[in-house]
Amino acid sequence: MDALTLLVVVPLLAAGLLVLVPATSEKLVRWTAITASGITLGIGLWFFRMALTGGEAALTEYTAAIPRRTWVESVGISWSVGVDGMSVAMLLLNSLVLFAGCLVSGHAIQDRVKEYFILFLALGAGVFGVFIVKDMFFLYFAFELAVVPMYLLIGCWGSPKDREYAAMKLTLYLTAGALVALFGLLLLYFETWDWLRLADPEALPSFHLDDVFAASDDGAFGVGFQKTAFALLFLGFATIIPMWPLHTWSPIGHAAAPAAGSMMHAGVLMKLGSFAVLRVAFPACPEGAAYWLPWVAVIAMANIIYGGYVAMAQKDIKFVIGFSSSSHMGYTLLGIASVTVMGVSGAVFLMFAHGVMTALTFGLIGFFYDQTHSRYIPDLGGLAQQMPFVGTCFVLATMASAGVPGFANFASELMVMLGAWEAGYEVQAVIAVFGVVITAVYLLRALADVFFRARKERWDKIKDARGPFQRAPFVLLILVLLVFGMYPKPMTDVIKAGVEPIVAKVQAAQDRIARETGEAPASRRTAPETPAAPAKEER
Amino acid sequence: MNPILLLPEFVAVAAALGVMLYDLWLPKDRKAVLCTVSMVACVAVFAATFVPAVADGGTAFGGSYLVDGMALLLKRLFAITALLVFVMSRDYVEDLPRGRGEYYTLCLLATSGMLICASVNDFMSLFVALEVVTVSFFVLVAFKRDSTKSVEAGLKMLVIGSISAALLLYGIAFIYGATGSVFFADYRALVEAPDFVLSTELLVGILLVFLGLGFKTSAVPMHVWVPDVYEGAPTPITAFLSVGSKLAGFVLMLRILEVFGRSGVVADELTPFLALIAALTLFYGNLGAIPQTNIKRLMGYSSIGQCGYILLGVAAAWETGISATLFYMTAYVFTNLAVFTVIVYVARSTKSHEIDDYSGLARRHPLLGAAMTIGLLSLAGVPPILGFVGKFLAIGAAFARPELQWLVVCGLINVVVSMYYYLCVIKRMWIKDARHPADPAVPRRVKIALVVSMIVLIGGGLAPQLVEKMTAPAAAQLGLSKTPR
Amino acid sequence: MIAMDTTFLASSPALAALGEITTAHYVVLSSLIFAVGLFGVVTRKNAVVILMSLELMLNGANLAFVAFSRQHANLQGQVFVFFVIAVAAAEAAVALAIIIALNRVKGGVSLDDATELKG
Amino acid sequence: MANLELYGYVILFAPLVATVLITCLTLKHKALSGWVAIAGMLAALTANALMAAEVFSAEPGFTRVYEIEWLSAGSVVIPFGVQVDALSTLMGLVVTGVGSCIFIFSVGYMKGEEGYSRYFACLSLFAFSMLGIVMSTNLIQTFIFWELVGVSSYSLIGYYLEKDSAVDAGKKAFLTNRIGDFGMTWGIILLFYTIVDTLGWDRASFSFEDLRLLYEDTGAVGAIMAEHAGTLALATLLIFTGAVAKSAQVPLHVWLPDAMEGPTPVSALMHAATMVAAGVFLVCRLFFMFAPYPEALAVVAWMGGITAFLAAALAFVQHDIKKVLAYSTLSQLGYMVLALGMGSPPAAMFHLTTHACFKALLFLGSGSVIMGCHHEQDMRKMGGLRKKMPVTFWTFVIGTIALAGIFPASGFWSKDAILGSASINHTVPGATFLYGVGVLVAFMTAAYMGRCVLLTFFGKYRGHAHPKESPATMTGPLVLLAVASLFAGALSLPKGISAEGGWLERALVGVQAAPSWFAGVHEEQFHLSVAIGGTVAALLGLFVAYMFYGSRKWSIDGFVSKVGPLHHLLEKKYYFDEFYLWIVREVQQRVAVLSNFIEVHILRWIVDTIAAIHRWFGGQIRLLLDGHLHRYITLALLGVVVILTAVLVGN
Amino acid sequence: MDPWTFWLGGALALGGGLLTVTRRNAVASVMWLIVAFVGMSTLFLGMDAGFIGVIQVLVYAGAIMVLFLFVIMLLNLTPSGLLRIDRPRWTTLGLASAAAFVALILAIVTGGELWTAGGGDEEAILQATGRDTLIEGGVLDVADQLFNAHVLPFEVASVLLLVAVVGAVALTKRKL
Repeated sequence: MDALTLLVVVPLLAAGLLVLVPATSEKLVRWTAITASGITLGIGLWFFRMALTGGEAALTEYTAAIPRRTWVESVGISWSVGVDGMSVAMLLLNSLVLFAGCLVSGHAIQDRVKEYFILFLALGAGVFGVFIVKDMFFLYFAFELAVVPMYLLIGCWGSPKDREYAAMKLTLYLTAGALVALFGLLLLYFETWDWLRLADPEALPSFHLDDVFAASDDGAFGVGFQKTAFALLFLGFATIIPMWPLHTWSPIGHAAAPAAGSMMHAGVLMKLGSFAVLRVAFPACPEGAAYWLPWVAVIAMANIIYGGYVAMAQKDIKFVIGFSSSSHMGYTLLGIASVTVMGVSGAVFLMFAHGVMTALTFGLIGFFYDQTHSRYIPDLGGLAQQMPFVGTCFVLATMASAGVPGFANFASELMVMLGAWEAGYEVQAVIAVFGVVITAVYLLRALADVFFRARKERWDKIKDARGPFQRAPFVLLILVLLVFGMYPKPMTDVIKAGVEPIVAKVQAAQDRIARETGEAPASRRTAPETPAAPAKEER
Repeated sequence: MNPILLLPEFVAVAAALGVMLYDLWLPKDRKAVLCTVSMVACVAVFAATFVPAVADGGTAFGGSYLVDGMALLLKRLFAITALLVFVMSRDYVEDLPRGRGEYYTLCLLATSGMLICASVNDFMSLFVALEVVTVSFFVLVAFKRDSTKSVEAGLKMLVIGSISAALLLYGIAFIYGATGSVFFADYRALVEAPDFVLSTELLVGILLVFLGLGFKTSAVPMHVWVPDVYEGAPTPITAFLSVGSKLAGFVLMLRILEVFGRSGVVADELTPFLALIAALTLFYGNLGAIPQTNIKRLMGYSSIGQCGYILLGVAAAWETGISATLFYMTAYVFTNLAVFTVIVYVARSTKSHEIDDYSGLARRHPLLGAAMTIGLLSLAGVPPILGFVGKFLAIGAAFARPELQWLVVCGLINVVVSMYYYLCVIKRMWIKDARHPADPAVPRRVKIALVVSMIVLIGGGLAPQLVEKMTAPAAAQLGLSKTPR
Repeated sequence: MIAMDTTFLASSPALAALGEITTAHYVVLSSLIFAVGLFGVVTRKNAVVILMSLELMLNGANLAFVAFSRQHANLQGQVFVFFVIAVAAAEAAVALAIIIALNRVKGGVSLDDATELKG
Repeated sequence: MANLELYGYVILFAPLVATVLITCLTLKHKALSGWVAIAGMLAALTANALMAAEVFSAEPGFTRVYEIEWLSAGSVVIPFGVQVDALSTLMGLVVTGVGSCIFIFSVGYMKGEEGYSRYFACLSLFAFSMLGIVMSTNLIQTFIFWELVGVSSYSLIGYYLEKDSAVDAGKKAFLTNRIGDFGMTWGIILLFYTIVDTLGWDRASFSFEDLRLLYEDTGAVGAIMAEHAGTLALATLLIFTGAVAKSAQVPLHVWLPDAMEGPTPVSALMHAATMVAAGVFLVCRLFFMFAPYPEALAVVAWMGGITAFLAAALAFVQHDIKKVLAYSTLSQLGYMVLALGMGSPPAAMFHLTTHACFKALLFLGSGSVIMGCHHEQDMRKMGGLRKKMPVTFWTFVIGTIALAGIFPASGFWSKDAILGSASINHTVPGATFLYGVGVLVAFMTAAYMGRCVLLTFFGKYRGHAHPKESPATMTGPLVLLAVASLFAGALSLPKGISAEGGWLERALVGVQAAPSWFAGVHEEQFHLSVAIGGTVAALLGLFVAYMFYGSRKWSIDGFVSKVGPLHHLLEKKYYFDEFYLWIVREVQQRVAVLSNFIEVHILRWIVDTIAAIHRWFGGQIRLLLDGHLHRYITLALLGVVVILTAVLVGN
Repeated sequence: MDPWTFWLGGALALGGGLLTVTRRNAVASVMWLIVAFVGMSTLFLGMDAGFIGVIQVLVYAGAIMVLFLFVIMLLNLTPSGLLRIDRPRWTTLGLASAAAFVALILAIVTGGELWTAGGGDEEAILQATGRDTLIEGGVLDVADQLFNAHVLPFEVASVLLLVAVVGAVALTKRKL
């Protein structure tokens, strides 16, 4: 079994083992989960190392060596996995957050520990699945697998006030989004089948992305088709990004979830959408992407500015962070929309950085919320004095979120801005730069009101994170942020290598459109010369 | 003439007679033996389908009886259904004041009717076999004759059932009038003839037959009995009804689709018709389920909704669509029976079918909670559970036909709607605090059945090819179009 | 079997139209009988009468079968009617049993007695 | 010369290592933390001194750049490294030198504080950030450390994190700087892509050296100018916005007075000596960009002049000793910016250096006073400390003399250089007026500092504590800095006093000489008239202060009542804070509330309504089956008929 | 075909049916239903379906209707009127849908030529089916069919009757 499949199998297997473990031996349950997630972290790091030392070539080689395992032959489902630079970054992110989440949950979760970890690991497996599969069926499969455990995680272990509403909304919203994307995936699937049957009338259909891309490269997808398919895929996946105005599930979902739930949700789950867009929609429908992305760049502004201002009006710390996430995802959208190596790499890097940062933030909020049982900012205050360690970590997390250099977030946001400008989205880039100011406003306000100011007696009994186990997850995440923030080149090189071919495809489509319409492209990018087949005429 | 093909039916009927007679000798407190006998009979039926002479397929009774891949698959499913129904019936029947022997006898007779349904190859056998199932269920639904609800449910099912039987009959009459035969073999020859012209009479006949079968499958507009009857009937019977009876209806639908749908002309007429029904059924069932407070009633509406999804695959009417339908039906058997098993045993301790009484079930009884959760999620179509793959394949098959894409949109909308009400139940089980302190006592037999069901559901969800290897050849054997357009 | 001299009908065109009985006539008649049954089912609330109406509906179908049997000159339609009668008998037996049970628990056989299940 | 790279990185990273060590290891051991930080700083100082020895002995214009690739994507490469030249070495010396003093001072000043280790960690982090700016090779790297400086400033201003005022001041500082950073980021990107648009990707770079070479290439700049003259000017001014915020120029000056909420050594180090000077430093670094634009330089000059004057006026009405110094700092920064606008970066750097010494001295002196008075900062509750704290007093007086610009203290020379540059400038519109403002500010400086000294050290003690002299760790740095304040002027004695002119100017030739075709450059000359004018103004200022506060011959109350509205305006700090508060409360918060309204009452409502519609339909469908069998039958029949008709008619 | 039997039997069947569904007294309904069955039988006989015509009377009118009568007596039903029109909209709709059903069938039947063209003509039938004589549904003929071509449904019907027996017992027997 290849190491990629292991990433899915290990958490699932651990979840299966946990079913057999008696619910009373909580310690065993916790250790099983931590071990499993630790193994995935090891694999994640191993892949990262492979990407670092061998570059994209090593990843491609590794992917090529993995056979397609036929699953359901008649409809063309196969278990086939692969990595590129982009997914390596995401794998590392997920394994980090999963591991940290397990550690955080290790002491935070006291009720129904066994069920909790089963669901948590299933969620992790689902996310890994999305990041590695190259089969559209399993893409959707893993996507849903990642969404639904979230319902119970929020519902059972979330904060009692709004968990039912939040969990339901999140699950239904994301499922609806996934179904819209499914519509797009099926469009691709059947169009690909038509293409396959051109060569061989007896050909079976295939969900495999390589086949889809081959069809796309061959010009099997007409321009109109690509526009439709891309719109569907993007809308569907954008729900989970979450793109404005499809974001309303997200803040309340963050707010209601338990610490590790929020960590996974904000840290990883929200990245599935943008990842899937890059993984599927871009290479499959480059012309569609070229057509729609300018609009996305506009909507990204709504994300950044609107998200920021709504966050400013919040009184609940988790809502502040929740809306800040949706604001930050605006940068991801902008980076994706820029279709430049700089911008898209920045977007992926931001997905990584934001994932780690927000996991850290929610882990910390969860840590004090478990003791205060209040997220209402005016109730809190002066917590740094009872919990200096958590306070320090929170300051660091806030700084990372506010885009302070030294943290990976800064580098990635800078890349997005540069990329956006490179793509000719000058106005958007300036607004994005301004968004950083807004971010700082509400984050610093929240930080000050929660952790600083006069000590409050009602919180005197609160304890700081003690011992290596409570501190390890936070330290781990901070270190990651700092390391890649101080020296982002390793990460960006890995990501860049994965992003380049995808971007080249869409850029080629852009150039084609520009040639056809005779207009000079607004983008000032240096166009990589990659030959791509012209799109077929409208059928 | 090859009567050995009927071995499963023989076993079932013989077991029914045996149970009926054995009942006379058994003292009142030992009637549970009958359950064991019935379960053994089900296993025997299941085994009988693997006897080479049966498994090889063929026709009997001058072409009235046909064993092909689909028939075998369905027979196995019916055997499993009956087995699981008996598993959950045992304690339930022990609680009944009377008629235990008759209960098992009727169940076995209904099973035999279903087994025949899977194999019928002319309209006469179809009608009579179908009536065997229907009439058995009239009795079984009203079986708790002291309960007003049960009898009322029986009456309602009876009236709607008879009307639909009359419609079916009228449809058959039209088909007979248009073709001069009741044998499917003749129809196949007819529609495959190059000079075949579809007359309105024949079309109306086929449509009426589908509408009449809609009663069994709980498709709009013949679904009206479903919620009331599901609520009023004894719970194991509701389970049997929701799976066995429905699948019998669907296998007949598929059979008729196979017979007439091999002609493109007929298929072109049937597709919009089935799509319309599927859409109405989807919306009716799933929207109607939202405000329900009684779990059996909810499952009634859910059953209507599920019918809509199966119809989605039927409407697609090409090979993969039928394969998807069969897959869906297979998943549905395990899913729904797991859910109903839980319902039976929860009701034994709470004496209630209110959804609110499921509060805290996941904590109170993790096994029941897990089975119910997995079952409901499977119905909702969530990976990695078998139901998800079924739904995916059905939607995908319908999607393949551009004229059905609007129906796919309806299906997708209803995935979300259905997820809502299934999650509402799950919410109570997992999130709410228990209202009943009593822990349901679950015998080992049921535990095993539940665990096996869960393993099948999840294992099948992770490795759907295991199921697909059974459904795809069965669908391929029907000889429908291999490509969607 | 019943042979009557009908030649006189031919003497008048109007009567000739009456005299030319095609299968379609039977089918229309059958649908009318079917509809009468439906009418009964819809309008009556006595369960027994509803049952009778159902029998009428089945008879409507039977008529069509026999007419088609004659048209196609094969006996399948008639055999079918035989089975329909058997089914009707079985159904009637069970139906009456249910009605008796209903009468036992409700003290009446009106459909108004059976409205407990709803929603 | 190979060692230069090593020196550079040691300067840069030694404080960071100290930060990491303190955070990870010595949080619990307070004393150790302090010494680790000092060790880090001294290491940087040593390296810097060694570097200085090499750099200043090399030929003028000596520049070495050591870079690695920090990030690259597409055609954009962002490097990271150290740039070793006179400017960075000088600035580094200021930072490490003053910094070392202040670190040592802090050991005494912060004794017994709970967050002692945290304090030193943050202080070291600040040193790292500041040195990062100093050593930076490119715009992005500068921006990185620019922001980091803001962060460390935030953490130190808000050091007393249980105090609301401190927390809010930190926030204010951070956000005000963010606004500047916004402009700066925009400017950097705009600059980069403007070059890309005209000259292509090959010439575009973030590196100072590349940019400088580009600007020296008249053809290249001409090409840009031809197409994007306005854009380039805009980019330059946007980058200047960053400097405006960091160097607290009007209108982004509001954070600096509030920043005095931090511990006094912090005020001394960051908000007087080094961090606020970063803006000036940056403009020096990028002077070649400003030089081609007289308009840009005019903006800079006017901004400096206005700030110098407005801040000086505000210093008169302060009662908090640190606030007086804070406004004084603003005013002096205005001076430096004025010098930049007048086209004389060496003068600005000169004043920056001397100012760093004497302002740090003054702040530390005030810290000593505050500590002596048991954390009393209000000058009205001081007085007569001359006897009780003699060392502090004398050093403070030296600092005051230097600040007032009285011969021969360092301030005299540097201020003279600035006024001199203003007096001879012809390119800036209203240069003469600005020169007048400069002289006026010199007068005001002397006056308010006189007021400060008189109120603090003379007269009778008006407080309730028992002031006494501070310990040696505190007075030691005071003495050191006092010496430096007195003699730093020697760094750049102008032509006419010394033979070959200002050493500093010669060392910084690379900064100024870059755009050789720029006509506004002038040589530092000693102008007796300017020197006399400045000195007279200062002495006059001291005299006025004495009349009001020393001899009390003139009544301060009477004076105030005469200029009532003016006084009120000063007390309200020209209503800047009110204006910003109004923006925050009335504009920003309203937008936020409006957005939240949209979120809750429109977007969320839409989603919930969609759900509600489904539920409503569900309820209606449920009503269809009301239990009456007739209705069921009717429904079914109706369904059959409708469906059949639909299908048949549909054909 | 034979118009006399058609009109007579049709009138009996339809009239009997209408009266069945409109009588207040259930016993009267049964009686009228028997009349209708006799009419049906007439129709069958008119179409040479002797066996069916006979068992229509024997089984239906004779056995099943007697069962109905027994039950009505057993339940001691009081006369009930037409449905009380408490939801006129639904009743009207129900009636309308019944009428629409007939109209639909009528439209189909008259629209097509399958069952009208020479349908009544003996020669036409013979020509179309290629037979020498029209079929006669005598006992022997039907039995031949029943036990050869249609033995499977026949066997299944026995299961059905068994179901009915067991079911009726299970539902009604007092002591079980």
